[in-house]
Amino acid sequence: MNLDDIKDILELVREHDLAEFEIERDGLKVRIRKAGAAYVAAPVPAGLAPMAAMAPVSAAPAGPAPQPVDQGVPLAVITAPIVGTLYLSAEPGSRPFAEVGTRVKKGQVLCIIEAMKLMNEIECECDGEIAAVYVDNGHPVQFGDRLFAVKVD
Amino acid sequence: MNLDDIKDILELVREHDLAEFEIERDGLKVRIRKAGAAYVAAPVPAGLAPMAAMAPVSAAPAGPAPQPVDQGVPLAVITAPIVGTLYLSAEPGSRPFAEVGTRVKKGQVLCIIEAMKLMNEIECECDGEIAAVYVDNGHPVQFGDRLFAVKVD
Amino acid sequence: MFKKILIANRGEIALRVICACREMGIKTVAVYSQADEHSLHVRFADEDVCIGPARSADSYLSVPAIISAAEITGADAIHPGYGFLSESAYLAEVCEACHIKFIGPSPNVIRLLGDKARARRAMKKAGVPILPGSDGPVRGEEDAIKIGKELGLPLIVKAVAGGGGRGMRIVRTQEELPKLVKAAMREAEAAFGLGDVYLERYVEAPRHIEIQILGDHHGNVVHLGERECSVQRRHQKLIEEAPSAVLTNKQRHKLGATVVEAARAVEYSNAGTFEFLLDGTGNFYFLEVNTRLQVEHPVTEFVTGLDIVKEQIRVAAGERLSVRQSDIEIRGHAMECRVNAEDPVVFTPSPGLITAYSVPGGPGVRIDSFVHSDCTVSPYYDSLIAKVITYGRDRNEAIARMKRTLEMTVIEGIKTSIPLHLRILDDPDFLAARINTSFMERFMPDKHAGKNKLAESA
Amino acid sequence: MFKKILIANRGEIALRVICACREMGIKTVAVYSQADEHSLHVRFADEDVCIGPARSADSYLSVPAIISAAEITGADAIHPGYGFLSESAYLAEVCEACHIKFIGPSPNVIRLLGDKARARRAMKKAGVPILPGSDGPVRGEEDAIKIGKELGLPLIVKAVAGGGGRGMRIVRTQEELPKLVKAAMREAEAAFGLGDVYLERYVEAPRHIEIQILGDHHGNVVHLGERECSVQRRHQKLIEEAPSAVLTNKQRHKLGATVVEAARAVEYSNAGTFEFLLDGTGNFYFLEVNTRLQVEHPVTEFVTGLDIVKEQIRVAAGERLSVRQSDIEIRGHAMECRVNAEDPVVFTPSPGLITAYSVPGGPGVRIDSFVHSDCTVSPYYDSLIAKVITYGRDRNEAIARMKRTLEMTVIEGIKTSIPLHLRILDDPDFLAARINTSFMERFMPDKHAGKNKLAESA
Repeated sequence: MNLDDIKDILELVREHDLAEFEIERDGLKVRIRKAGAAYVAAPVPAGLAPMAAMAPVSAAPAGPAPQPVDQGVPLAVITAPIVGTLYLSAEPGSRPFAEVGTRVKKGQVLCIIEAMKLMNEIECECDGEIAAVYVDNGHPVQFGDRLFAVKVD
Repeated sequence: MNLDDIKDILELVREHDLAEFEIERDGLKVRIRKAGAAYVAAPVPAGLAPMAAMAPVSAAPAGPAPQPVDQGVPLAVITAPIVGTLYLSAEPGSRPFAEVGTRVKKGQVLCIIEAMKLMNEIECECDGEIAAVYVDNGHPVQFGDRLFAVKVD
Repeated sequence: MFKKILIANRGEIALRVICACREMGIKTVAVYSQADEHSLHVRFADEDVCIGPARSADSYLSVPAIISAAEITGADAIHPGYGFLSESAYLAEVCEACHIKFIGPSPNVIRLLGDKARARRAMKKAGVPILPGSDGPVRGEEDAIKIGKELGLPLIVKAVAGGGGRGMRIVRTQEELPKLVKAAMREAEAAFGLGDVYLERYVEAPRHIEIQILGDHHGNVVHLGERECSVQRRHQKLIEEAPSAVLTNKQRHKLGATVVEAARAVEYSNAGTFEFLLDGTGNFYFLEVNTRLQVEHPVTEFVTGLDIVKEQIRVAAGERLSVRQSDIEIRGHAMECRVNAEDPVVFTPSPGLITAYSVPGGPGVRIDSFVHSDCTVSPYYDSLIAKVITYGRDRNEAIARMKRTLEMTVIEGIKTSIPLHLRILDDPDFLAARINTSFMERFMPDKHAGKNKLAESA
Repeated sequence: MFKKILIANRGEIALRVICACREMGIKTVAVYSQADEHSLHVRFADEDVCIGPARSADSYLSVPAIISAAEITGADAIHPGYGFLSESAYLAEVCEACHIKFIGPSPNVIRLLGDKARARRAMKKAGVPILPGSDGPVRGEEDAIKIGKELGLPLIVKAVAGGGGRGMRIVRTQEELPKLVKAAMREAEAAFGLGDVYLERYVEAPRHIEIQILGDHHGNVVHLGERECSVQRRHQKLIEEAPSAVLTNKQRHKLGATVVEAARAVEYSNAGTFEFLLDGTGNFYFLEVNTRLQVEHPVTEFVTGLDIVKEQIRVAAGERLSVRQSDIEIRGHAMECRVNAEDPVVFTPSPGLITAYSVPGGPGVRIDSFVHSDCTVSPYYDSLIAKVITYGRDRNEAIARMKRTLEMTVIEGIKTSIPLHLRILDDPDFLAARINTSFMERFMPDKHAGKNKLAESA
């Protein structure tokens, strides 16, 4: 399931005038609910921006809650591919690779995760603009932890 | 399950004018809800005959199923108040206290249950006619077992 | 050997007996009240009989219902478990009359030992140390002073009709004796309409020590060492262990031998427990005999490797005990926590639906329980839902295992006594085995807990 | 002593190690893959780290992920459990480099004993009985005939690159040897692209016997007696027991002493298991050493009263073993059934949601498991869901308890191997302890089971 799949699903949701759509497979769960859809059965989860549902939901322990983002803009969340210690800049004291508002390209280094004394560069998966930084410099991250949100171009 | 499968499902949802559709199989779960669909909390239990509720429901292991009886006639079920061996007549070979069709009065002896060598007379709880005999002569009965059904006058 | 045993009980002990029967190849009959229709003991018995409604008096306490159930299923023996009819001489007698074996002592022995005064005399005669006392009500002030001098101090004045601490006085000097006897008489008269009181030596902060015995019909009696059950609340044991941390081997053998002699003297057969108070200077005082299996028998099974329920069944069937005294060796240390469905602070019962239930395994853990996920704890019966028993090479290991087992136990939907047990397991006095029957007072919610000091353990 | 141990494993063994750590007052770190987020080992560890996706290679088998998890949590030791990285000399080396204690033997010992040829030579030198063999590939027909004469009959021809029975031939007469060697070579060449074969003495219907040892860093090595694991299917053990019904005390002491000597010779520390084949005439042949905790360690814990995992932790922290050889006493009999989430007839895996789970207690029952009601058995990992271990005064009692425990176990929602275990427990040969590594063939669905006769146990 990638961004294109999600776009296709959203097309279908619009076309068929669905109120809700949910799919769950192999540990991945996507749930879409259109703005304005009445929901009777269960309490409405608070603070869930409609578009947030588009982000691949990580099964890892939740990191910081996603910050509110512009409605209607696709959002990609970059998660930690390995466990280790996270560094936001190349060297202590130097400028961070990326901050909120930084324009990023696919393949651009966003941060470094140190595992077994090896520095692993974590690259951006798409072109866009950093919408959120979920992690602090020098802190440990687990596999699947949210690192960055990127407003996709 | 791929996008085409989802499209097919959505077609079916439209065609059949469904409010909701949900499927779950082998770790895959899909749920669809149409905009404007009302949500009904629980299915209404069907087929509960009004008269059946009149019979004291035994929590003991079910005896023979109650035979069909005339609709609209109150039916009382006499259950075993003690555990023991049941006798349908006062002595071996003599006439049974009650058979199907026997007219009975409240307080009339219907059978005997032997417990600890004591013969306990089991009395009818109402006036009416024996509609069913659920037990065999000389057989053990447990507390709560159905003994007779009586069509109440 | 028996072909089919009816178990006149419910809950974990019914399952415990079913386990023993299955291991011995004996068929089982479960009896149940309407409230227990979906219980595991019904599921795992070979046959089952509904014997009455939820109320115990009409089901588990009904001798006719139980005998009838045995007769219609053709059971050749009845195991009464503990509680309910387990110490009913009447049930044992009816069984005899119906040619059904009662798995327990003879009716005569049950009757003798169930009568406190007769039991006391029998034990005294057999050389068992008993609590010095007035052997009946005192006849007035002068009589009380005379008896008080004979007995020595401290003393306790108790109402013959008493209960709940009323009509009780502790006497610490001979001078205050007449005054306190009179006060107790007045209080007893007011409370029970009967002013009779008796005197007994008062044991300060005693330990509760009990000896497990087994006897067969061939004159063999063995003891399986002691259990210490000093952690109790209103005479309800909460934590039991074996062996006691304070008994020397010499004391153990001496008390064990005394009990075995006394059991022989009354021709005791089957399992039984002789309960004692132990005072601070190493003296034992006989309390009573429980003529049945005890809730806490698993701690003895853990340290001896024996199966007490199987031995009960064997000797009831006329076989000899499978062990001699010299075969019995106490190895390691075992502890039992009784997990009750109750509020761990105010002790109110907490029946209801258990939505999640999971207990860890690992070495040295035994769980005797009848509950499971999606099971309802009935409000009709006692609140015991699980016995968690742990074993260790020594007391510290048994405690460490108990702690981690209770910490890793998940019971959701109802309240349980586990948080209370965990507080006890962290108590420095408990860890140092400085316990007595007043120990639990520090965990009681009411500030009038001091009243319990008056009551000795039963 | 360690302050915090990271457990590089999942499932029941992760919980088992957590239990030991809690009893010792050591903090724990659980690592888990995304598939195990809701597992009990995550719930009951003091800290937890997600180390990767469901695929083992990217999570539980990832040395960088595990070392990183230890570093970010400040763990000072890693317990590898069994399976996964438990016999990884590389992980042990990286631990050394990172100043994290690996709870297991030194990397050198793991490497030495992990190499079949080197291990064989080391054992031979230390006086351990080994299976006579060609000590490398045969160089042709004449060489084969010469070696065959030296080794004696029956022989087995095995492909060096072999596996799954291909390139294997059993030789029962010297005449057929050249023909069968050539056939095996052709088959090996076709199957593996390498025609090299070697010869080994063939043991008919052997028993699988293994000796548990423990060693510390002060030169102390003890053995805890043997386990018999002859009931296996395709080298997967299904039922293990201790002691073996066929070993005499003399054999036990002799083999134990030999193994202890060999372990001392290679400076073995921590827990280990020396596996042997036992032929029909009482000869033992060394198979291999497992340089880790075994799945079946609980049967040894039951009969010795020791906690093997705690000993592992103690000796890894530099402490001495808590027991000497003379302290170790085998009491009673223990048996383990591995309950797998699989079809009991055709052995296909059966992962999925467990809707109901309940296991009985009672004396002599230990359950090591990580499942519970409403828990999902993941398809990503091995199918072991519970180890049911029973103890009895003798083998018959252990078997009777195993039977009633499995009969009274409720697992709904998935299929389990329990029906298969119950069939085995009713088998007259099993009851008479007439078992060997071919025993399970009678329970196999495929009629070509004979092929398995070729493969000795590993």
